[in-house]
Amino acid sequence: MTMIEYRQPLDHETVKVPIGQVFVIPERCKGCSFCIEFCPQQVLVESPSINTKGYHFPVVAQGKEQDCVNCAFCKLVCPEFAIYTEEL
Amino acid sequence: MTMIEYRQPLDHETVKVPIGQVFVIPERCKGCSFCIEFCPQQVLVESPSINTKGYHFPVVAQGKEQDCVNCAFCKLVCPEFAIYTEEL
Amino acid sequence: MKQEVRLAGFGGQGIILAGYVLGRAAALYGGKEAVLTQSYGPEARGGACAAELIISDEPIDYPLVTRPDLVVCMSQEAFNRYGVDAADGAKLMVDTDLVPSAAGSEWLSHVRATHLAEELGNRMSANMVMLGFFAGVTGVVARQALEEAVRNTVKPRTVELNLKALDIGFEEATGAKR
Amino acid sequence: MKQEVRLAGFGGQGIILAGYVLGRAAALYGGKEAVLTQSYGPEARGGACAAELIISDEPIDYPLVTRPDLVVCMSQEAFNRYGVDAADGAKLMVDTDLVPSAAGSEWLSHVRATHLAEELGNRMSANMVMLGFFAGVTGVVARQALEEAVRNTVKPRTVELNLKALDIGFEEATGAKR
Amino acid sequence: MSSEIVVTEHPLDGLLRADRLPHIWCPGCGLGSIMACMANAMTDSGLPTQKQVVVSGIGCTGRTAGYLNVDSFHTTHGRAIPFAIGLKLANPELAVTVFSGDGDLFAIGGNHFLHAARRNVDINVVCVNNFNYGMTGGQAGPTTPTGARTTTTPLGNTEPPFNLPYLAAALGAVFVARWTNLHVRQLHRSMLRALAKPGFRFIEVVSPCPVGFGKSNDIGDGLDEMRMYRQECIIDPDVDLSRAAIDMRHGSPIVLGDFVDIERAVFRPGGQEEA
Amino acid sequence: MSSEIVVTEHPLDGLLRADRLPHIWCPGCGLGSIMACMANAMTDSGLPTQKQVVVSGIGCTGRTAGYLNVDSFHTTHGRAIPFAIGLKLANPELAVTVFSGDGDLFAIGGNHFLHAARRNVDINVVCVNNFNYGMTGGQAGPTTPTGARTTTTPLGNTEPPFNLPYLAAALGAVFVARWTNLHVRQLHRSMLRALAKPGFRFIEVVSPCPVGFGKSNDIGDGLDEMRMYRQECIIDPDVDLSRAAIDMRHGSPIVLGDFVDIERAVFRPGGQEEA
Amino acid sequence: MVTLTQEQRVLTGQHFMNGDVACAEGALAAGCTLFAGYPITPSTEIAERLAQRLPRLGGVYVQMEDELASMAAILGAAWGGAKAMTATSGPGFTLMMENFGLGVMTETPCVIVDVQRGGPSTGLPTLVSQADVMQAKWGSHGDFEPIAYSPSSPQEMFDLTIKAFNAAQRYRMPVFVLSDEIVAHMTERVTIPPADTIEIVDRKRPPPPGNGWLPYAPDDDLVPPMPLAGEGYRLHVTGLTHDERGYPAGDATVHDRLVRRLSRKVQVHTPEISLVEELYTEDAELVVIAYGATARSARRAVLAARDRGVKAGLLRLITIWPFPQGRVRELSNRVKRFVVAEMNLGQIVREVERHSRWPAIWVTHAGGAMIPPETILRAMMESKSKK
Amino acid sequence: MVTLTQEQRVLTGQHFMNGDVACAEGALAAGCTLFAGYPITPSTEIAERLAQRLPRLGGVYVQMEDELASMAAILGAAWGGAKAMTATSGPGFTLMMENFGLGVMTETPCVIVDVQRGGPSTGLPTLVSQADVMQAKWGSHGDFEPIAYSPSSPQEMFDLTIKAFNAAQRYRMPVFVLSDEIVAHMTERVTIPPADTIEIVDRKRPPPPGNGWLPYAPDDDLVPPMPLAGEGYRLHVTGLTHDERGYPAGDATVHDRLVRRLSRKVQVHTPEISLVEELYTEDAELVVIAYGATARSARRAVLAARDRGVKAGLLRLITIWPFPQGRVRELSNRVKRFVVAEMNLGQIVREVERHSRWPAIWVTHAGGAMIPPETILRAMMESKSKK
Ligand SMILES: Cc1ncc(C[n+]2csc(CCOP(=O)(O)OP(=O)(O)O)c2C)c(N)n1
Ligand SMILES: Cc1ncc(C[n+]2csc(CCOP(=O)(O)OP(=O)(O)O)c2C)c(N)n1
Ligand code: SF4
Ligand code: SF4
Ligand code: SF4
Ligand code: SF4
Repeated sequence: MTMIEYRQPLDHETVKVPIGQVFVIPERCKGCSFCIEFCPQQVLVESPSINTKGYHFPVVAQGKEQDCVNCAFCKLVCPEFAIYTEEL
Repeated sequence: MTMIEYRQPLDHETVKVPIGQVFVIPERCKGCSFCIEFCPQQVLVESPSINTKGYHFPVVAQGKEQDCVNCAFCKLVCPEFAIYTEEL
Repeated sequence: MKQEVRLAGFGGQGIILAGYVLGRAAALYGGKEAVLTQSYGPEARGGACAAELIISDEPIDYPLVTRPDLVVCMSQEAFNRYGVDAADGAKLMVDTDLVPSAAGSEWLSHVRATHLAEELGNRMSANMVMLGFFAGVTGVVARQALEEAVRNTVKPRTVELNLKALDIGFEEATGAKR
Repeated sequence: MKQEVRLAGFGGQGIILAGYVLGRAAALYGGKEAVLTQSYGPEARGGACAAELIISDEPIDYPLVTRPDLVVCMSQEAFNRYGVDAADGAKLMVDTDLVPSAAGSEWLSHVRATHLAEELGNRMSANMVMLGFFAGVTGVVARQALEEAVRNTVKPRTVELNLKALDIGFEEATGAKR
Repeated sequence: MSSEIVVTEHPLDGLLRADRLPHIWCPGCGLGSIMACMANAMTDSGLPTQKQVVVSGIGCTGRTAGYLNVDSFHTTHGRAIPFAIGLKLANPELAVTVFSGDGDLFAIGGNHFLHAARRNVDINVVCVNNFNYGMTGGQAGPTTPTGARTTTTPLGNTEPPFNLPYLAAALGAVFVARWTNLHVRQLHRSMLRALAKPGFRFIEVVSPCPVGFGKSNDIGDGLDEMRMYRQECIIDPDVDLSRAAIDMRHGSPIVLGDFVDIERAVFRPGGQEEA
Repeated sequence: MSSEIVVTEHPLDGLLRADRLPHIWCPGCGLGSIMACMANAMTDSGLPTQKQVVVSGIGCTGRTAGYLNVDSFHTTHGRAIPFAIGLKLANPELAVTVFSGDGDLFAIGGNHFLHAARRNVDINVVCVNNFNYGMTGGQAGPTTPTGARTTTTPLGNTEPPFNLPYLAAALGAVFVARWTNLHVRQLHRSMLRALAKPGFRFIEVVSPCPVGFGKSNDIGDGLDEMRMYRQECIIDPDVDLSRAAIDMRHGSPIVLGDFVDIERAVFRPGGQEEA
Repeated sequence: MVTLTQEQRVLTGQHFMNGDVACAEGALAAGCTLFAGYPITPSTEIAERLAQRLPRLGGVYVQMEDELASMAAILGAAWGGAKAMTATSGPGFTLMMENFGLGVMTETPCVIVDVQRGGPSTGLPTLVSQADVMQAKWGSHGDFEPIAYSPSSPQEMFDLTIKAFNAAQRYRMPVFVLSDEIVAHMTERVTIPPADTIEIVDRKRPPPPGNGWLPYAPDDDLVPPMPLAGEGYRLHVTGLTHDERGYPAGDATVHDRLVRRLSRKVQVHTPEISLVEELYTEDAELVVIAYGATARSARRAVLAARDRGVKAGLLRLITIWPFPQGRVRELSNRVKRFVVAEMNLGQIVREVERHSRWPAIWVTHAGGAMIPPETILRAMMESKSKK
Repeated sequence: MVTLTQEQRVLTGQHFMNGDVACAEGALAAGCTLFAGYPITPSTEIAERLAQRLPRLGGVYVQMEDELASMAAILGAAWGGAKAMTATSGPGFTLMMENFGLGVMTETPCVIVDVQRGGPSTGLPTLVSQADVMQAKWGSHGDFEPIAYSPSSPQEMFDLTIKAFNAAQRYRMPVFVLSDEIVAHMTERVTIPPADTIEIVDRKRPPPPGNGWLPYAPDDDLVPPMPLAGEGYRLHVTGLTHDERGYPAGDATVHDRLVRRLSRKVQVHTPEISLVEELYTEDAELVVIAYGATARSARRAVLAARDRGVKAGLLRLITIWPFPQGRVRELSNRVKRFVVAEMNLGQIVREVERHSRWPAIWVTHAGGAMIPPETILRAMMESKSKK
């Protein structure tokens, strides 16, 4: 099994990691779930509602509001430029 | 320096080698001298006369009438299909 | 008698297959002339998609649908685009659950094709439910012709499922709002 | 006044260069119009080769030589092929040593161009010997024009040699059999 | 600190022709991810945006030129490389990236790749390998793995595919890498390295085409194919490249890495002396 | 026993279109020697002459098809390989040899070589490398050694040439060799080996073009270039092919040999089951 | 030599098929044994169909690396004994032109299907045009006289593909089927007749090898019989100008004779090759000339004009090349006006004008959509009123 | 951006040069900075000359792997700011046609020289023809309106190459020089004027980036100004049908508008572009129309006919495309007959016939040798006597 690389300090288990804010552009999303599946912190879930095209875009899961480490993986992997994060 | 390969018995110094007869088609010759230069026995020389195109074709050198070993190198190297040998 | 039909939805719903079955039914088993055209092009990928048919008793020259008489919408997007055809006098049929904005409209025919297909155990059969419904409502082709077309079109192991879905659609048509 | 010239020999003799110098002399320094054409094609490789010129006081339309007035042969093959031009009234010049079959013929001009070039120390100058001879015999272009053309055509370090060869040819022409 | 914030603009929009979004690519297609990496790398490279040029051929991947908001050229099928060479030779200040599909670059365009790599022309080539011709509907191409089904190999492909990194390396490319659209972080870094080097640079990016290759081979959607990458890929920059061909029959791994990073005299046109 | 006997026919005349001799090739050109080896190999191969086919592209080498008295096809520039593939697939009984120039096969025709080798199509390819485009008068091509002068590289070629045996081997050719027109004995044997094998076979034959490459590079006539081969060539079948590029600048040797002889599944068209 | 199993080769019966698939079935019905191609919209379904069908019949489907290779491969295949075919569209058609020329020069039978889409360049890859019509006549360097069929329906995609194979064999040359995106992608009823009722033409075969037979010496019909590789003829086949032995001959006279014969072998057979369909031309004063998909609009327009009392007629070109100049000349003596409708900026209308006595009415559109019947009708009515 | 040193760029003075070399010098005089090509007889000397000259001037000579690449490279180069050129002959010309189409669609200025030789296919590689004339108009899929110059002498190879560069810049398109083997290989006096007397046209430049300027919005002359890569315009250039922003638009209306404009931008400028030379046409009853090398034979024939008391004239086409239809129409109202002489089986004669009121006399030959003046004269005299 391959290593997908996330940007993490080597000692990320002990050191405080940056906290990220997730931004979403729902209308751009085509519901591929890449961001949801591959978020290292499993921060994202499908929205209950759909966008006008009928896709479930990503939202931050309940209880995970503090879990985004701003690794920006979702920003890179999203094929639709529909999600990104910023350091808080 | 490379090895050009001639067909010779490994023990050709001691064993009787086949003796070849040289055949020439003078009108085909364009005088490149490949056969003359690379004949392993140095059997050939330029003819004194020229063919209609003005080229000196190969002839067997005086005193070399018995030296052709029928290796057929001249037959393969002649670009003009102007020379070959046969075993006597 | 000539009728122009437009089946619209999105990629993956089997819209083109439904159009093909309808055309085949008309042309090979229904004693009619039929021509099927469809949207092509990269812009159509995964997005809107439509099958268009002309079904006629006479040979068909110009093959493109210009003013559809019968329109089926299996997505909101399709309805947004083709709902206006009704203004031109077209009869509209929609999959109720997929076209929320048409909910409750009296001037068109509703069927919960996808829902019924799910009940049948295969969401992918919604196209056949819709086709049965369409045929039942419009009578454009005979039921047997459609069944024959299904039998000769889909993979053998899915024939039964598809015929069942067709049935369900026809049954719905009996009680459908006109 | 219009003259058609054919220079013929084999590849490597500098026939084309001679033709070029002649044409250039006429067109740039001799106050004439001139056009040069030549044989191309794989069949010409290493074999027969010809430069053909039209030199005229008037603008030249059709550029190809059809009935040469002046023919130079620098090989037996060329002579075999173009000797017949004489029948059409062409004046012929041959390199004596290269055209054995023409030896002793009174009706053409002989010059031992290659031999003279060898005496000069460079066999490759036979073309210029021949050109000098040709110009001396025919007067088609002025000597100065030819010299000017040589100076502006060949590599600087070979100018002298080529001019010398030209000279020798001119001198030969004075005593040449007509 | 909070749940997601809904917005309408994306930080990369400046490098995109945002007015053309959504792009035409299918849901689950990997092309968008790879373009995102490219856009990030272009931004992060420090090269002036004005001097960065993207050239594409024809295909789904070829549409990239139409979405990146730099001078971009969408040429003919297979000819992106020679077009890019013309651009670069006419204006050596330009940083030229060819971004195109495996079919475009290696089926119809193979010869230009061959010669550009041999010459070590100063261009950067990103090739998205989705194992088939996506744009025309999923036919086999020269990267289709042996045994795979496509619309033109209904009984399974009988041909062996190119081993692209090996080929590029054998031809003398100065930078050679392979990643997937799942390995976006590494890909982004690999692109940065490529952008920073002179000479002929080559990055293969394996990517799902769910409506073509995925569908024909029962892989499922794009997400499923990416799960497969997670399963099957290994990172080994030191692999013997002759063994890095992609063969899906035997469950052999897809080897990833930045494989080659060498220096070699960059092409300058015939007769021009080095500056 | 005697001096030479003057005759008017040659034992190979049956395999030649003798009515077309002399051929158009220049005095000192190596093409005739190589064709002689080919004619000998075809005769000695034991393959029925009637089933042997030669396909050439355009160039001096390409004229070979016109001199060999077998079914022979002189196609368009660069397209000998795909034409040959069509022939072979339509009639698998034919033994098809492509005989063409380095420019034909690797400049304009490079892509077809690439794909035919990858697929392991069952054809035999003989490429005469004279380091330039002979037919058009000695321009540089993709095999012209770095530094060499030609009519289009008056200041010396700035490009590195292809290393043909390495390329062929990297693409999976099952038989790969390099000889010169001086090594006629080995070449003849190499051709025999190639003719006896199925799959994609490749022989590069280095050969003088005295009026083109020879003249521009002050090598002299054909004989002089062959003397150079005698001087500069070494036979090393086990050489690391990545180091077998021909580089005339550094007096490095030209490595010769039968380099590759392997087995690999031969191409059968898509979907056809193995017989 | 590759041959096909007969079972399932001809799918006798009625089908609801699109034009591309019908074309593929027509090829099989004509005896096509080898397809070499490269995918391109909107012709790809031809390749896909044959990729499914040919291997199962023992034939060869081979996908080449590009269109240059595809065209070269079918020429090679033809000499290996195959009935060979390729299919493409605009950009690929352009790339095939060089080896098409080799096919002309070497008299190699094969079939090239071009499904026209919007050009120039990549243009409109998924949308219709008819703008490659002149290219079929002039797209390769040098002079030649092509044969090109123009189907108006899936049924004709089937029928005319068979005719194209037969013409290729009969006249020994590459033959075009010039289709368009509309006809290729529309689905209609296609009737496939029993195999034994389908006329199949095979190439003329030469006498057995060895009697001084000249491979490029034409018979009275100007077509030489065709030997195959591997039969012992020791052929030489070259794209260079060649004499009757097939040997290169760098000579103006040989060249002129050869190139003229290659054109004349089509010209003299124009009466057999040329196909048109006429509607109401007997008494027409206004004749619409159209072909391919546009002919379907034209038909509707003509019928509508008749409804309006206009003496309109339709001349539908089924073969575009050789252009049916005789018929156009005849009609031009009788009718008052030609209206030429085509999805390009005016191509066949130029031929019409050359062979008629007055300028024609041009109804043109660069492509992307069919010309609606109304547009043609309007042009007809306007020309009437101007009269 | 690559620029040339001015010293030695224009070899002002008198020269004795062949047509190919004169063409190369014309290119340099016109400001050519980049040549990309692939050798082919009989155009190779153009490449060879530029391989010698360009690098020494700081320009770029690049030999590509084939003609496909050569054509693509000069398009790229043009967007990089080069005045770019390639040169080829028949088979290579055919291979360039696909990317020529891209040049048309993207409005990319560049020059393509085709030195015509005998075709089809490899034909007669070293001998003359004029059989690519229609190919220049129809050789790429889709509709377009080319510009093609036809030189009759080395001097014109120089002069018209300059004009071709200028037209390419002015109308933003690939422009052809259609030469032939005779003119390319014959050596004559060529006069090169002082650099500052040579008119050089540069492409129209757009306003600075950033003000919503639309890269494919044409000016009144139907030609859009041309930005370059690297200037900050963030251009998108595509061979797909595109709108005025340059963005793909898969739409029939956009397509028709675009393709028509691309043709019309040439058509409306035909008066400026079109060049003919006339001899004795004022009172001629019989006019010979010819171009390129054949015009030299025609001139001789016309002079000979005048000697015989025939009121003959010559219309020499210096631009073949756009075809000077206006002038032909005018003449056709006055003269009794056109004799069209060309080294092909009848190409431009078809255009002549379309624009004149009666069939022309065809004097044709497939190529390999010039048409002798006598042949043209005979045709003239016969047409007189038949009259
Ligand atoms: C000359 C030519 N031939 C064929 C095509 C059709 N065509 C368009 S894209 C494509 C292949 C695309 O495959 P790839 O390059 O792998 O890109 P993808 O769509 O998979 O991203 C083909 C064959 C074309 N446009 N031009
Ligand atoms: C499409 C095309 N482009 C260019 C040419 C011109 N041409 C003929 S042979 C040749 C190259 C020959 O070189 P090579 O293949 O090395 O063979 P050689 O003559 O050296 O034996 C070229 C460029 C052509 N015939 N066709
Ligand atoms: S990766 Fe992008 S397109 Fe995919 S689900 Fe997430 S936001 Fe939507
Ligand atoms: S090798 Fe042949 S051509 Fe050369 S000199 Fe000997 S006989 Fe003559
Ligand atoms: S067809 Fe394949 S490659 Fe193309 S956009 Fe869709 S998923 Fe992506
Ligand atoms: S040009 Fe060169 S390759 Fe051609 S025949 Fe002459 S020596 Fe041989």
